[in-house]
Amino acid sequence: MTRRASMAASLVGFGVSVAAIFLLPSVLELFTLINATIYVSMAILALSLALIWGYGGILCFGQAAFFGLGGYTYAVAAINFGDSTWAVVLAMVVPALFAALLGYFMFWGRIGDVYLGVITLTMTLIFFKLFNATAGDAYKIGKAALGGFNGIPSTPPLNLPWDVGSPLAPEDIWYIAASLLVLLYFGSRWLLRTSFGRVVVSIRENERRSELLGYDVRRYKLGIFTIGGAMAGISGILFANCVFVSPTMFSLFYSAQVIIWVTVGGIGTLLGPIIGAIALQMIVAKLGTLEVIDPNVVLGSILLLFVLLVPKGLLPLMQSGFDRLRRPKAPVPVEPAIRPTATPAARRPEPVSAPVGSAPATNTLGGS
Amino acid sequence: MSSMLERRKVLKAAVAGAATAATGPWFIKDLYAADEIKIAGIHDASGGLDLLGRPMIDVLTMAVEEANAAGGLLGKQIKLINYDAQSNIQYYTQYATQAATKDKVAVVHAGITSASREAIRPVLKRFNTLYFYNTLYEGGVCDRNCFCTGSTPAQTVEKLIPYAMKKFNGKKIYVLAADYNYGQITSKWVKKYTQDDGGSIVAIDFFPLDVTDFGPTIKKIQAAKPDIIMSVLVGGSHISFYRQWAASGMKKQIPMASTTFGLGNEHVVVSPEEGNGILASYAYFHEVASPANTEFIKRYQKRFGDKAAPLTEVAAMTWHGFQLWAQGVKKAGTVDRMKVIEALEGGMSYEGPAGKSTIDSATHHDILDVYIGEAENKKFKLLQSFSQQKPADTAAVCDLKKNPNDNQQYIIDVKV
Amino acid sequence: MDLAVVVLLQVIAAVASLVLISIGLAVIFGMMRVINLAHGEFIMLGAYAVIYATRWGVNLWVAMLVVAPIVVGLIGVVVERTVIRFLYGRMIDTMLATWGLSLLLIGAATMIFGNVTAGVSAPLGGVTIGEYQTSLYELVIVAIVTAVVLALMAVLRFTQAGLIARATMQNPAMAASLGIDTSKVYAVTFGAGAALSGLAGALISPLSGVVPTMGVAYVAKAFITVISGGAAIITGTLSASTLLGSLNTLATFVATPVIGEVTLLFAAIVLLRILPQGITGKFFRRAL
Amino acid sequence: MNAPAATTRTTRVEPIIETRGLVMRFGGVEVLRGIDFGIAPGELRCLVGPNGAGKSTFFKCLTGQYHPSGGEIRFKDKAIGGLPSVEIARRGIGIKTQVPSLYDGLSAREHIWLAVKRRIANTGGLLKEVPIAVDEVMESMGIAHLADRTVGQLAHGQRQMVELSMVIGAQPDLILLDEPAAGMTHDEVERLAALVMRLRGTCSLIVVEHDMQFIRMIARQVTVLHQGQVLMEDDVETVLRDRRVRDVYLGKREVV
Repeated sequence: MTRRASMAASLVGFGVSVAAIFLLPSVLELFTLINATIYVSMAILALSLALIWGYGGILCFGQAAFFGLGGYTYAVAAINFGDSTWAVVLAMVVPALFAALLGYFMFWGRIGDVYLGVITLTMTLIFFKLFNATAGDAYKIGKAALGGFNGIPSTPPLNLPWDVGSPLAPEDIWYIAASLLVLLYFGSRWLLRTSFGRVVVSIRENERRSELLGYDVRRYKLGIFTIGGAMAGISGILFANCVFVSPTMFSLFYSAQVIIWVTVGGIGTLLGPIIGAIALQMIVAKLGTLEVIDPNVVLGSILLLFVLLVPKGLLPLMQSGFDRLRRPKAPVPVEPAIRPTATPAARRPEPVSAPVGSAPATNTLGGS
Repeated sequence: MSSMLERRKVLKAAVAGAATAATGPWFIKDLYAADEIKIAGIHDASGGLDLLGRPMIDVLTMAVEEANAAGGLLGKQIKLINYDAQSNIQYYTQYATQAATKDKVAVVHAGITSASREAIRPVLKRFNTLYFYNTLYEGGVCDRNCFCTGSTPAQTVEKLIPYAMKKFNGKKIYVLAADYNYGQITSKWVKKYTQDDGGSIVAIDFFPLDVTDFGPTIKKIQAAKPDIIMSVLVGGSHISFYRQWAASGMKKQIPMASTTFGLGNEHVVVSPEEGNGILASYAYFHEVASPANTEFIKRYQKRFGDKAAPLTEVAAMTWHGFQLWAQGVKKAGTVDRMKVIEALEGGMSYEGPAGKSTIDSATHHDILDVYIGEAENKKFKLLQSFSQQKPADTAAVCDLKKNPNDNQQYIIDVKV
Repeated sequence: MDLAVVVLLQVIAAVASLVLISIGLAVIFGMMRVINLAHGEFIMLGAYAVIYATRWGVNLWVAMLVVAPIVVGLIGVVVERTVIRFLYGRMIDTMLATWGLSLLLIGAATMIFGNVTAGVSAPLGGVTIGEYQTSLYELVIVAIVTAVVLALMAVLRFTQAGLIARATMQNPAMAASLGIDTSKVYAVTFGAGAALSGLAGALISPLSGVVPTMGVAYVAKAFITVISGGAAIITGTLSASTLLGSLNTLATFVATPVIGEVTLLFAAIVLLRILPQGITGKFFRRAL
Repeated sequence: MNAPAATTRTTRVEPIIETRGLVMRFGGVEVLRGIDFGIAPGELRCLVGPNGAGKSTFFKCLTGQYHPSGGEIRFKDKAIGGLPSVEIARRGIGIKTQVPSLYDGLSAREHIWLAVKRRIANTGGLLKEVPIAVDEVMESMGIAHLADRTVGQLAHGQRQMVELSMVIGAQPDLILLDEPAAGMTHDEVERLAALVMRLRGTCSLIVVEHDMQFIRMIARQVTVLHQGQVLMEDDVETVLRDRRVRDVYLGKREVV
């Protein structure tokens, strides 16, 4: 697509999403709207992983850690301040800071691929265990009791900035959540076009090369990791507003789900994970009420089939299908028409390791 | 999403036009909703708390069926919507929201753990939907929108501790409690009553609901050498404790009492060697030998056949809770929330399988008959009963007559 | 004094149980560089195999030591043939695919067995050590785990099958050119790993409740133990289990089970930071 | 033979890069066994040797991809042995690796952009200068027509040129080229040679190459590596005539 066409597409997309944001509350009943808000806030979580994993190449099994931290920070701060304004700010800052710390720990330790996965997963488990064990009276932050397994059910809803007297209704929270999703999506697109974003992508493509060009890979990874952490925190705030804050926010369930959404939607895209998140949540919710088949069976089968058959995910699949339709009309290009689909190397952030010993078979023999 | 909505509208219209509503798909029932009273049940039919949840669902279902067979309520049929929260607190909030905003039910009977209650109580309060919580719990809830029909520590633990100390001839108690608000607060009551009766607490250990390995704890208990073990453990995972305790041979050495053993039919799940001799105290046991209970169990077993599990306080109080609500509706002549609350506050009382329950209008808790039992070969042997116990713990902090707008759970300041 | 012995026994039991829940995953990871996130569900299936076998009248020990490993081992072979073999060399993809499989198995088990807690009673009674009582069954588990580890070592080091397996894992192309049917080796190895997971589930079943979701509690721990151990299957698992299991148990004694778990997890994180390739990435590199 | 090279030659200029007794061991295997090497600023040096002589390992030590087991590396009179790659790259060493190391999903323009942006950011220049500089580099390297093509889809020779452009676009003081002519057509090799000649003087170059045609086109001084040591060092014709060199290296290949 040319730059102008993609610009036009963005504008159309933007227009449609704005229209949807304002139309939905008038057509949906309250319950459905609340659910839609949950879907949208989870889509922001998917977007955060799309950045970290899909563009930063950092396999994070612990997106739930930032998500949960965001939720808890918001709840604790809002209860203490009474006003949600600074709570929102804090709930982005705390997960971001934590991501920065964890990132510093990992990237400066030169920890790569699977090991990143293990450490982020472990971190999430630690949070889960710790927050689950805070039921006692001793675990209070200011006025807010952490509540252990029970969580913090009485989290105050968002209010108008610096106006405690105006708590927002579920409709208002919908507007906020949906606008944030649109904003963060276009923000992410912008981010990836900045020089920072381009370097991040280059690192995913070939970390060694960027290093040999003189880029301090660790800093860029840390940057995108921190941004992703803050974004997951935002998702946590919204979740706290439409469900409630409890240790399950740190559970494997959310970490797993978000990875599934990104995989199914298309790693290395921004829109794909958003679509994946919303579509899969709707499917699972539908199946849950039908009670015919266990939602886990569906979710598991979808992930399995996608990894085996559609490893690039839904969006790239649709795009290449679209391109193939358009192709005959376009002037035939001079070069052999290798589509990105044929270069699986670009798909996964880290070069994958083969069974022991078989990996670098060809190239090392050629003289050193 | 909007296309789904579109389809639903189209279907609604089509079905309405054809007037074949009776055979229409499930989502069209809204159409003739006016003829029936909808109520919701939210319990755990699966997951770690299923042992507690399923009898509650069965009993609630049976209560509605019997009411409908007897002509319904205010001349309308009652439609019960059962939600399975899958032992996941998040589903409680979700389903409570759904019941209140989508189904627009008249009352919600819901919740097993105190965590689940505290998750849905604010939701139902916000959406003005009446709430019945029918499980025994740690006490202290003060909310005019909520009726708590189960027993609280002042009714049971207060009796159980001196009984156990006397029977087992010991004063040092080691407490194992589930790590959430029920376990935290109940263990305080255990401490208070132990000290009131001249005993002492050796240690209180808390366990998250997913802990299954009690090996180190069992060694710790041995090192502490208590006279009595007090179990405030909850749910499927914690059953491992009774198993591992017996397997280590400790069961013969140190006797045990519990505020929860048997409530989820733990005594049926574990073997007699693992369960026999454990003391417990509830407002109802399956073995209560009143004619009302015998008759009730007969109907229950007839209805559910092989699936019929032994009934416990949570099931019986679900029954009592529904009956109390139904009486309130009849008295008010409407399902309107405030009118029903006012009717119930007039000292409404029901006599059923668990004896007589009377609503204490100041606390919205029940005045109950209480029993102490001992596990024996997958049943309970009743040792003593206490009639018409008041919810003194909650009454000490909550007076909804004076403060009708009160809305919180008091963490009762136990003097220890 | 007695207490010290009892604590030591408890530590040994904890280490053994960590080895038990990790060894199946370690075999598959060490030999094939595949991280099987459906490992927890293999454990769960092993536990259910015991529940059903005993219900049908099979002796408990036969059910635990024979039926469960065979059943789960066969399931493992099927999984390898239908899923894993398409993904060799794509570590992240195998993780995702087995994660999908894990969800699928949890869901299927929920539909088939119901989401209810089942269980069998622990066999054997207690033994007395001075003033203390401990479960004889725990000691039996330690013995079984020791036997399994020794047997595994012997198979890998001294048998022809072990040699073929090691050769294939080291250099599949070379092994294939020597006439070894590598795909068969992979299938058998995966099956063997699954069988070990099944055995773990079987031995755990009398100690904890059996539910479709029980695997989740084990997979993360096993995953962390195996990665902390590094590439060497037996040495890695043993050393990581010893370190993490001891820390966990001691912290549980001193504080609470939660602190015990958290200590284990923190230790693993710090370990991986210091030794990014796991313990055997740095030490005992030539070990099995 | 073991005397510090280059510096003893005609000029007494400080070498831009110099190694003394550089040793690299992998487990028990010593791949570099005490290499003394150096080149003057602006010099172009060819490095030849049979497979396994240690050429790529040597480059990896120079660029910080390997931490030398022993010996010293000095660049612009500062010790750089064991520094991380980033730091070395920032001090002005660029490398084109043996197997093209590219970003397969990015366009050629993005490749050059990454190189130029690093250089301009390093020298405190303005980011808005970057696009202009990128165009200049692509123009001068003759790859402007590839600018928007995804590099993963390019032919091998084109990929070599993109990587080379990237290295040159960063304007390092020392460029290491590891088999730049491999897989190129004859025309491409000639263009490459012309390019290398053009670079001479603006920066220092070390070129590893097997293609003797190419070496003859560009080189004056040649260093021969053999079994991790410097076998000899002299002008290209002398080296190619040397019997030892023929024995260890040329005899095995039918290049000359």
